[in-house]
Amino acid sequence: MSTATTSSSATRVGVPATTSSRATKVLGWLTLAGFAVLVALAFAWVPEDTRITEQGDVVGQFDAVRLMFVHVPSAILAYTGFGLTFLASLAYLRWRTDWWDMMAHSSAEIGVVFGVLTLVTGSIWGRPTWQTWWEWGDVRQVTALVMVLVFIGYLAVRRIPAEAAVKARRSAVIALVGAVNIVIVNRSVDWWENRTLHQQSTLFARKIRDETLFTLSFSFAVGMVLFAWLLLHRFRTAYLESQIEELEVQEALEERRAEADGADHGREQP
Amino acid sequence: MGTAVFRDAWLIAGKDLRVEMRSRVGLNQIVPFAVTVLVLFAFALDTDQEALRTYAPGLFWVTVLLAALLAIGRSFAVDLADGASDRLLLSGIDPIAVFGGKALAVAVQLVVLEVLLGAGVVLLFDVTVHRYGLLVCAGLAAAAGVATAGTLYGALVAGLGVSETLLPVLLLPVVAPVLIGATRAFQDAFGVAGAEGWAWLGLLAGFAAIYGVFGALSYGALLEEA
Amino acid sequence: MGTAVFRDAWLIAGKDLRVEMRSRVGLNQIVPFAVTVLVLFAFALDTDQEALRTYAPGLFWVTVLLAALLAIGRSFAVDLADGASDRLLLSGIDPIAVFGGKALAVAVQLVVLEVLLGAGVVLLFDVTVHRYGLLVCAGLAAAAGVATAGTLYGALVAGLGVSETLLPVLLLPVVAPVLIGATRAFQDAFGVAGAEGWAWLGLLAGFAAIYGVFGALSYGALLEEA
Amino acid sequence: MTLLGRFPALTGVDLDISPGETVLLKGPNGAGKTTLLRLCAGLCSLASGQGWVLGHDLSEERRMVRRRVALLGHRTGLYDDLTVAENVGFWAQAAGASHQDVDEALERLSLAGRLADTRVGRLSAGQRRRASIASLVVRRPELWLLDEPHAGLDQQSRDTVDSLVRGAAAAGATVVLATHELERIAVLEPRVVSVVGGMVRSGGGDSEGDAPTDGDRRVS
Amino acid sequence: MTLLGRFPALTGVDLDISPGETVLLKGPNGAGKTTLLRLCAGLCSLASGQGWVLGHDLSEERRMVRRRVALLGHRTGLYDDLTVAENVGFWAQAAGASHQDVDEALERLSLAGRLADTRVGRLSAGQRRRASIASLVVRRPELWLLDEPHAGLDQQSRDTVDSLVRGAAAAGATVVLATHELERIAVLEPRVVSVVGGMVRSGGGDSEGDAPTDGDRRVS
Ligand code: HEM
Ligand SMILES: Nc1ncnc2c1ncn2[C@@H]1O[C@H](COP(=O)(O)OP(=O)(O)OP(=O)(O)O)[C@@H](O)[C@H]1O
Ligand SMILES: Nc1ncnc2c1ncn2[C@@H]1O[C@H](COP(=O)(O)OP(=O)(O)OP(=O)(O)O)[C@@H](O)[C@H]1O
Ligand SMILES: [Mg+2]
Ligand SMILES: [Mg+2]
Repeated sequence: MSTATTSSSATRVGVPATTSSRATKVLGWLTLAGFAVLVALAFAWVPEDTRITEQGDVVGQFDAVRLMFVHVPSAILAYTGFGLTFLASLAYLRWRTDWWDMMAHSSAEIGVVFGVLTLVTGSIWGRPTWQTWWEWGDVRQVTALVMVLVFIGYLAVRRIPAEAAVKARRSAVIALVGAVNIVIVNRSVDWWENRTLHQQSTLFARKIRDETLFTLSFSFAVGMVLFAWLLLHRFRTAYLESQIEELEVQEALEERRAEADGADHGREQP
Repeated sequence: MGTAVFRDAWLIAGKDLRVEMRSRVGLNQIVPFAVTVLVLFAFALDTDQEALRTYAPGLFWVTVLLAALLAIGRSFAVDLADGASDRLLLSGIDPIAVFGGKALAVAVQLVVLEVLLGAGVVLLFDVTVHRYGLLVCAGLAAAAGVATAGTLYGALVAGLGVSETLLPVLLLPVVAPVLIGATRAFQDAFGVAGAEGWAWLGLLAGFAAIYGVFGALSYGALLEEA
Repeated sequence: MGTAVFRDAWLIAGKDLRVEMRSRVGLNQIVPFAVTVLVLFAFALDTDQEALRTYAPGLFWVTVLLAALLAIGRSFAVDLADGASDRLLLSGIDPIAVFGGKALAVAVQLVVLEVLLGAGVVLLFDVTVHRYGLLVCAGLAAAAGVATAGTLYGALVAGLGVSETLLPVLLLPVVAPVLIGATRAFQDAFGVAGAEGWAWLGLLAGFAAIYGVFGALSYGALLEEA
Repeated sequence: MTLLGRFPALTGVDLDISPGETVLLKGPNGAGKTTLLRLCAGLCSLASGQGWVLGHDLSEERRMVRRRVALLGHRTGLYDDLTVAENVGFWAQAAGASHQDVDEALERLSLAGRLADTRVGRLSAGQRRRASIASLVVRRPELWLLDEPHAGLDQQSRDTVDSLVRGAAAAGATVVLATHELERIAVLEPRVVSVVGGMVRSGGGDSEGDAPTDGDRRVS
Repeated sequence: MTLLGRFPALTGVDLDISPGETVLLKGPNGAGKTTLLRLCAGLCSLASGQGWVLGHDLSEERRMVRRRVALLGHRTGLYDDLTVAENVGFWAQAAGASHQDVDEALERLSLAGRLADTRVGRLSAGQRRRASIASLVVRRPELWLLDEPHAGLDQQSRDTVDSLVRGAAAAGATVVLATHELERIAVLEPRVVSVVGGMVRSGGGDSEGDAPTDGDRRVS
């Protein structure tokens, strides 16, 4: 993580050079433990997906169904990240504090990571089940891709070396528009029922087995802990970065003041 | 404020269009660019006449979007070139008027482009128009949608130093609904697929309305530099 | 003159690439732009998976060309922004070196783009690669062709005030052979059509060679402004 | 403090400008004169500290400031493809000025006749700068912010600028002006303020400048 | 005659510059000073008439002229995204100069230290202009063409430019310089040439300028 690169300059000036704290350690271990349990549940407890048709053929997704426990929580976490970005951007536009700006930035980055993970796991899953890595006819896949692209664009704006306030304000507006995608992606399967291979809301319609449902719910819980853990770290990284920036500004300020004094004493002003 | 906003929007639109008329970028370059892109598509699709006819609406709109990127980029580049954008900020003109004026100028250019390019598509791709009303309405609504969203995003990236390349990245995903809606509406109008043209037109109009309102409201905040 | 030309070409290419690295336009914007265009095509082609697979090579190359326009435009915009182009004229650097250096820098950017975008096409359009050698050679030859022709035309329009829109009009028809050749070569490499890939590769290499030589020879005359 | 990127362009400002006053900013390159002028115009923001211009808080009411000032910056704010008359006319209309104002301004800056119908992109450096000044004159602002107004101008135009500044001051407008050509401006007997390394010091002998007499015209 | 578009920017030129001479071009805005300097640099062409610079025919051998001159124009010729040191370094390498030349030039224009590592896009107007001068100094040209070299510079940098011109002249280089700040340059005792409405007249008392003594240094 970027903590490593920032630590040297941070310690130099006495800011805690780490993004971890007791809370993050607890969250970290919880994530690890939860993940271990999840793997166990997913592979040992949840049966593979098979159904026997009336003709007696065995159909289903077999082992591939276990991808669900990564794919679905990733999607939810991507929503969470972008949703949080939306809220934080609104808050930024209202109160104009760096805190909200950093929150928006941090959660968008995490959102993109999980968005990409959703796309990747979806593709991998699609290979055995739909016989294709990518299906343009599937609205959810496509809208999910658009959503991720919008936020990649958002991050591109954030990376431009421009005045902090300008950048914060402009990216906040982009996030407001971009967050509309969450709704579109979520509702896409229902709006365009006939244009999708993708699962519609199976989860709460109780169309799946109890073991699967439990494991899936468990994976959500693990995902949320993971999200909180990442967000804490990412936010603190952003905070440390801003501190370093602040210190750089202070340093530059001193240099600049020295420039002023030097000119006063040294140089003859006409 | 009422009439002053309209007067100022008109002033801005007039200025933008006049600059475009003088530099003749639109007529001399964006249109040929668009036609060339269409021809490239014909090559890329392996000059399969049947495929071309089927995909004509989609290719038409992709081309319009790409040309729109150029028009929007120029609209802001002209202001930024020598600090006129700063002066607009200092002019006391209501940001809503600036937004409206710039969007109007872009929309006018897009409509002209659509007409010329539409003629090109009809000739090159050998399509026949079945429903003129739908065609015209969809063309206008899509132009309005692209112009409003484009002006909003143009302002978002203006002055960030790398706007000519940043604009496409941000704008294209956002106007994807326009692309889809307009393509479907045109498919219906051309009779190449039985899409529900008027329903898609509704989408286009809604898009333009939403971005018009959102753009007008947020433009002030955007322009409030630094 | 021998080594001096190479040294100077290297100097120019290094400068151009360094400016690009600093502004990060390539990585942060042109690549996402290209990916977005690919997605747009998918929409435009009505999300017909079979058609997409067939047309993947063509769409890939159309996208590369559009992204190349941005890269070339920027390469010259950077020089023109504050009169560095005049100073290049006065520097005494052999025009051949300027041409070579700028073309090299563009080619490097294009190759990076092709690699990233190629990965995108393979994944998104679900194609499989049959002949890697052909793919790599065609990619390199096409990049060289687009870069040489692009640099020549970039210089042609540079400083005419409206280059960002003029360049596409002039360049796209010229590089149509690259589009066709590279598309066919890729179709062969992807196994979607039985084109004679290596023959088309010959076309690409020939194109690059011709424009390389022609560009190098005529660049001096082009630069000799006014 | 005003940051440009991460650079503290202005570090400490203690300036107090009474209405109708003519203030001369002097200081070496990079001192922060341009930034200070942009700050006064409401185009830069204060990262810390506070300031008022024409009675408006620079942190809160920048929009109010903006419409009352005219800023002649390093860039001219003109459209290359429009003629001088069109450019000046556009900015005049934007400010609600009349056609007659436009003609007067063009006359004043010796831009009437052939030059008025020349595209700005084809002007020489000095002519262009004059056109920029003309497009500001039509605004009749309350606060003039002039960044090196003489740069690139010939002798006659320099005199025009001087008389313009004198006229504005006589009409009660406030003028803040940054220049390296101090001699030139001496005849106007301005209050001299020096900017060095981002620090602004009221100098030039009138020490009463240090005691803010009029709270709402203070920039800090 | 030199046309810019369809505008005859230079209509009649009769100028004769001996090597090592310092020539001051003066004249109102739009007279054609910039165009004349660009013509001497080989960046404009002669529609009619003929001219020689440093022994080269301006109609035929502009390429030969170009590599022997350094032109400081209204634009700076620098890359915004590169630092001052990188910019000066690039132009130095292009001219075959050494690292040491770069350091010297930066030192000379007070650009060493923090400023050397600042991107040019972030400089103030005067700093930028100084960087531009530094990138020309490394070339050690035979003919200096300076278009308003003092514009935007502070007092110290103006002195630097003056000493630079003096140094170049002393080293045998030719200097042609256009400026509106005539007083500034008076100490250098240049030959004054006035340009008005595209006509160039050798003035300033030395009437021998009218009789071309040295055919191959004539610009017409
Ligand atoms: C790249 C391809 C894919 C993408 C981008 C994608 C995207 C998504 C997204 C965004 C969600 C969250 C939906 C919501 O609740 O709003 C989701 C849920 C889900 N996906 Fe995918 N998916 C892909 C492929 C697949 C495949 C191949 C399968 C299995 C055959 C699959 C099965 C599911 C299931 C079962 C859910 C939970 C459904 C629900 O209850 O809403 N997905 N997917
Ligand atoms: N965009 C920017 N980013 C970072 N620093 C900047 C930027 N613009 C200017 N600076 C720095 O801010 C300082 C003040 O610049 P400013 O333009 O206000 O100076 P100035 O007094 O007007 O100088 P000059 O007389 O050269 O015009 C300079 O040191 C400059 O390097
Ligand atoms: N691109 C152009 N097209 C047409 N006319 C031009 C162009 N550039 C300059 N001119 C005209 O040529 C004339 C000479 O311009 P030039 O820039 O040489 O003047 P100058 O003496 O340098 O003036 P200044 O002191 O203002 O810099 C001016 O009248 C100007 O209007
Ligand atoms: Mg300044
Ligand atoms: Mg000039």
